[in-house]
Amino acid sequence: MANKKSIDLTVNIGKLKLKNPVMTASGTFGYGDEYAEFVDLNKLGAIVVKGLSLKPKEGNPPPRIVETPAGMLNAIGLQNIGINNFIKKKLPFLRQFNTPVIVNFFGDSIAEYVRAAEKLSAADGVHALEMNISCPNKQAGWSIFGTDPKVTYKVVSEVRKAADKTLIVKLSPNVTDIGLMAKVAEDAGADAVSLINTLTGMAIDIKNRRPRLANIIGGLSGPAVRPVAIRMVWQCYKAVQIPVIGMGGIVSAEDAIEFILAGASAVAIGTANFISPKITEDIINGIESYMAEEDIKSIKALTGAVQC
Amino acid sequence: MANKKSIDLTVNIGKLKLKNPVMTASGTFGYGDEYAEFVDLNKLGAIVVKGLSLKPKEGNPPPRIVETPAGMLNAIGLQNIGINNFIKKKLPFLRQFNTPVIVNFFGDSIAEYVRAAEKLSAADGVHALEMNISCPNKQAGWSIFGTDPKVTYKVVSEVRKAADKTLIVKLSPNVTDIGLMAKVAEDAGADAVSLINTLTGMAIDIKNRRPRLANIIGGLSGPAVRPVAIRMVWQCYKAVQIPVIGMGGIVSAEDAIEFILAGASAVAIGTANFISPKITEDIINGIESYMAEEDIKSIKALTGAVQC
Amino acid sequence: MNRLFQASVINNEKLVKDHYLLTLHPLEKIKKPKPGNFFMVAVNKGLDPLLRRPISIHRWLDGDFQLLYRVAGKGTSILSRNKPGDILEILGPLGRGFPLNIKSENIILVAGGLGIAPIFALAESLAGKNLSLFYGARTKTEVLCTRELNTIGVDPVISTDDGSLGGKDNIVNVLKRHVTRNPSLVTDHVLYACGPGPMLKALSMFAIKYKLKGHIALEQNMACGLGTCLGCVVKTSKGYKRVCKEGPVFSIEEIVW
Amino acid sequence: MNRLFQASVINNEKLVKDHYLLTLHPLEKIKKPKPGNFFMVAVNKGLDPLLRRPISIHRWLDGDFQLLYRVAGKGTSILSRNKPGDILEILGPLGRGFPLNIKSENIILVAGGLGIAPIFALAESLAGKNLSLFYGARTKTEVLCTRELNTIGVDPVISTDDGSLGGKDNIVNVLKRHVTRNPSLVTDHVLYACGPGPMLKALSMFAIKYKLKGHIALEQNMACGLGTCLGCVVKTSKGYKRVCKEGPVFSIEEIVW
Ligand SMILES: Cc1cc2nc3c(=O)[nH]c(=O)nc-3n(C[C@H](O)[C@H](O)[C@H](O)COP(=O)(O)OP(=O)(O)OC[C@H]3O[C@@H](n4cnc5c(N)ncnc54)[C@H](O)[C@@H]3O)c2cc1C
Ligand SMILES: Cc1cc2nc3c(=O)[nH]c(=O)nc-3n(C[C@H](O)[C@H](O)[C@H](O)COP(=O)(O)OP(=O)(O)OC[C@H]3O[C@@H](n4cnc5c(N)ncnc54)[C@H](O)[C@@H]3O)c2cc1C
Ligand SMILES: Cc1cc2nc3c(=O)[nH]c(=O)nc-3n(C[C@H](O)[C@H](O)[C@H](O)COP(=O)(O)O)c2cc1C
Ligand SMILES: Cc1cc2nc3c(=O)[nH]c(=O)nc-3n(C[C@H](O)[C@H](O)[C@H](O)COP(=O)(O)O)c2cc1C
Ligand code: FES
Ligand code: FES
Repeated sequence: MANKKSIDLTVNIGKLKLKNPVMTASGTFGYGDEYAEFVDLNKLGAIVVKGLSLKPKEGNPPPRIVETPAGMLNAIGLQNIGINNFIKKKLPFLRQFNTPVIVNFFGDSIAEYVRAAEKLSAADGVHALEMNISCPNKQAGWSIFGTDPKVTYKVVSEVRKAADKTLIVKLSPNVTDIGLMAKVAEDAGADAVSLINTLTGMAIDIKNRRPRLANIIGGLSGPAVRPVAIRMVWQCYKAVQIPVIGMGGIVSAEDAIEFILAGASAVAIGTANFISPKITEDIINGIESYMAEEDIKSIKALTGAVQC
Repeated sequence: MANKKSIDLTVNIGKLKLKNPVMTASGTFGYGDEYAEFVDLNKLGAIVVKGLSLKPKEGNPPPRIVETPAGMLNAIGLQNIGINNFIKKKLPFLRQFNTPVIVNFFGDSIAEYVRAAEKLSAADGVHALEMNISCPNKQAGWSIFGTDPKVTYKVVSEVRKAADKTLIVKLSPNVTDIGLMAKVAEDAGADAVSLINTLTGMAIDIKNRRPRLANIIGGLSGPAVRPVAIRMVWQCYKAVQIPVIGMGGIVSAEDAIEFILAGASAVAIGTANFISPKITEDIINGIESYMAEEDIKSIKALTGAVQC
Repeated sequence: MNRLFQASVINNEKLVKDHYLLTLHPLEKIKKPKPGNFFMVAVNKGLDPLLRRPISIHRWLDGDFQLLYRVAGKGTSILSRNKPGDILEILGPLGRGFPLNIKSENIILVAGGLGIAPIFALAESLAGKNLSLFYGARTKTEVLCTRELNTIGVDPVISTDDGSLGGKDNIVNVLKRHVTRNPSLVTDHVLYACGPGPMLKALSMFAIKYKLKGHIALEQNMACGLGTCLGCVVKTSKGYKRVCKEGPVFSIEEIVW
Repeated sequence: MNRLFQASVINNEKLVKDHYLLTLHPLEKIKKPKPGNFFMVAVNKGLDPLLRRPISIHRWLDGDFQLLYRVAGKGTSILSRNKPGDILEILGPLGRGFPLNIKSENIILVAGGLGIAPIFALAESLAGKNLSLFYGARTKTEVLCTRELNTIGVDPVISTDDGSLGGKDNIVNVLKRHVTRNPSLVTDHVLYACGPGPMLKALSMFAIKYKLKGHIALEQNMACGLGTCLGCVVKTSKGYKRVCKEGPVFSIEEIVW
């Protein structure tokens, strides 16, 4: 059994060096402040904040969430305080910790993506950008930035030019060939890809015969989606050279290790934060214990180590 | 409250008239015989048998199944006794019941699909065909019949020419645009589409660092996938004029009604048969009770009745 | 004082069909909840149901506390099977409670169904003031806590949907009739209410008409309970606000129905 | 006689850490199981875990019956929390049991760990014949049923992985040594075994070498238990066979390891 002290949990994502592979998933950890009471934010690999846009967004009408078997649907509608407010009101708090802050962002058009990336690149205390491409592209007649490879290539390469910080592209799982989408992001200059974002789903209340979400459809997350997420991480790991950040239904250290074995260099914890607000720290400790027991010196050795 | 006697549960799928909308999902009800002990087969809307090919198939090595949160992965590998053996050994038993028998089938090439459809069209006691297009297409370099619209159009239209019986095309959910795939099937001559087949997934044993399935990847089914299935049924209902048969995670009458409201004319029960072998009958009774309580005369009135 | 704590079940008493009173003993010191605060209770360790269930503080017993709940579905049904000695993992107290620091001595309380759970806590905190409680329920047996209310000197006006106790009417109409007959009932009064959405809406319309100030406790589907998922919003005159964080108690005039 | 039935828990006794003996009373008449048959037990009504758990018949008590199980994960852990009076929904008996109608009077039984569960049932059915039981376990405390075995006149040769009872060796090696010293031990003998895969494999190699005929009970992940999902196959000389239907008992020579 390895001495816990000698275990190397660090991982590299682009120019970032994380002290361990456990990050928070965007939209499930707010802007970090609410969780400081439950988790030592200094212990986290990285904090990924709620998706931001240039202007504040109101989001969708309620109901916005509904529970499903071993999962949940959400249709928050990307409600956020806007990049400027984030920089002014939330970033100072986050700068106190020596944990990288990764800002998830999105736009309605390529121009908006680029402007957002520029602003965030200039902001002190933002360590990396994660671009959420699961948004409708208003210009191209509501095709989705994340499902049409040509549009994906274009928006990622434009953002790449505008952003000198580490750029992570967050992939939508609602596609036929996820490996292709990862390759497109890599070719367009991404430093890493992260996945999965939510699977599109729907639920209907049979009493009033209406959708359970005001927005009709929403995004499925939680343990229910884990097998799909693991499969996609494995496919992306084989398709690209850049690091893959895995997420989708992680609720334990064992789940996190499953993603790492499938090919993830780092993992993100989403819905599980709602189950237990201190779960991220528990998972970090659990990974360390697993490595001690299995006598693994460096977490990097586990990435993609599944034997097929 | 409506009198149960006056409730009309019949639905039409192509030339078929079913006495109620509840069918079995292929691969989860064997060839019907094992369940006769638990369910009155005469009560079912239709029996859909395990997927058949021209020649018997051995299937994948074990382990072939693994449980996941509110779901399961399977990689049976389409093991089956072959169409000839089915006609000789299993069909005589099924002919005793006045319940339509729908044969699920597949091939490795378009020619095989067509030959299989011809054979089944000629078989007395086979009432409809369900073609499973979630199989790799060996000719076109392992693209999948069910994910490339052009290939889908070609294989469905060829089968259509060869089959005069009601033809159902079973769609794969592992695509970017399920509505498009349904439309392609309709244009190629399908009488109905059924969905969803399983979502591709994977699970890894972190102790031995191997995939939990010998086949590495498998198909996810069960309640976990239901929100995705409901969304896809709703999308297909809007995309095509032909009936949609909905399935994916139904374990109760409430779930079945959710699918019908989303746009399904009929539903199929899969993984739930493993939870309880008499669940199909329970679900039929439950639908009837719901209709009596809600004073709905005909189940047809519920199809697509969700108010968005 | 951690807001994520374990508590052992002292008692999980079935009061009447589907209605339970759960008495809990926290295994560590917790923050004293205010009336209107709630807890997110993990009903089991598995993944079905996945999320915690929000339940209001019903009664604070000097460190121990009580929740009053109705079996509404899967989660509360599992909760109802807890036995003395079982351990629950709980997050809370959460949210913004009813404002207690008010000048008015005359308080109207309105509770619909399980809305009595937090309203009782509030009544206990405001004991000493002039409290008029209007309490509606579906049927006689579901009128709860009447003995405890009497103990703190509150004698509720009751109505039931089936007329088995009190008038056969909804409680908002009852209040309206009282006020129509005697408008001074509402001058210099403050209103507090909790109950089903339609009741709160009707009550709010009424209160606005009579320029009656007050606060209502709302419900919404919740995931985190901490303000991070943005799942539990309601529409207010200042945009969407989170029931778990800015609420569950809102002033009557700010809600956009 | 329905093979889908409810049974009430008479007792769910913890024998030793993680090992339980569950005594059940079917609420309707069920088919009498044969040694080697199994039941698919629904451990709860929720969706997590989703599937039933296969457990072998351990003992038939004139209508009531017993299951002997080890807490291996989530499902068996939930099962272990059942109390007298709780109701379980069960499917079975299922599968093909051990062939009992055999000419030989000399039987070698081999049990590894929880393999004793069905092997005990078998020993009880074959009582009267000349039974030699080789029984391996991880440690002394996990050697179960010794009193009951003595009652039916079986005096097992025991070995444990840690040497805390019997020899410190795996039980197949123990059997091998017995036979090497005294080859007549296996002439005209029939072998029956149940236990972990690696043990059964080693035992099968040995049996084939010594031309010892016999049967082994296998395990495999299962979904339906009825032969329909084709999930539980093992490789045999005649292709894949289903553990739940053609098995769980197979003749030693047909399995392809
Ligand atoms: C701040 C707050 C305080 C509450 N206090 C109490 C209380 O003191 N006592 C009490 O009995 N109940 C209270 N509730 C309601 C309680 O949370 C729900 O009844 C419970 O979550 C239902 O869970 P379930 O699994 O039993 O039912 P489910 O199967 O989840 O649902 C059953 C029905 O309840 C509805 N429902 C589900 N979750 C919620 C929710 N979070 N809020 C409202 N409706 C929901 C569903 O839409 C469905 O119609 C409170 C809710 C909130 C938001
Ligand atoms: C025909 C048959 C008879 C059995 N009889 C008994 C018995 O009498 N007593 C007893 O204690 N156990 C018996 N088992 C094994 C028992 O079914 C498993 O231990 C149980 O299903 C584990 O469920 P779990 O949820 O507790 O563990 P899980 O969390 O599901 O799994 C824990 C571990 O057990 C393995 N496992 C899961 N399911 C099975 C399975 N179906 N078969 C084998 N391994 C599995 C998993 O891969 C994992 O390594 C039998 C299995 C079969 C197939
Ligand atoms: C309530 C909620 C809000 C989310 N908001 C965002 C977001 O703003 N940007 C984004 O890229 N992903 C968002 N996600 C997706 C998560 O970051 C994550 O990709 C997904 O939930 C899968 O992980 P999980 O199963 O661990 O939750 C959100 C998810 C949830 C549940
Ligand atoms: C064990 C198993 C075997 C299956 N075999 C087939 C098959 O042969 N052909 C087919 O079209 N679908 C097959 N399916 C898919 C089901 O018919 C169904 O589409 C899917 O499982 C979703 O429904 P469910 O969640 O109710 O199981 C199989 C599913 C399972 C679980
Ligand atoms: S429940 Fe998550 S913000 Fe309120
Ligand atoms: S468990 Fe389904 S065939 Fe054996």
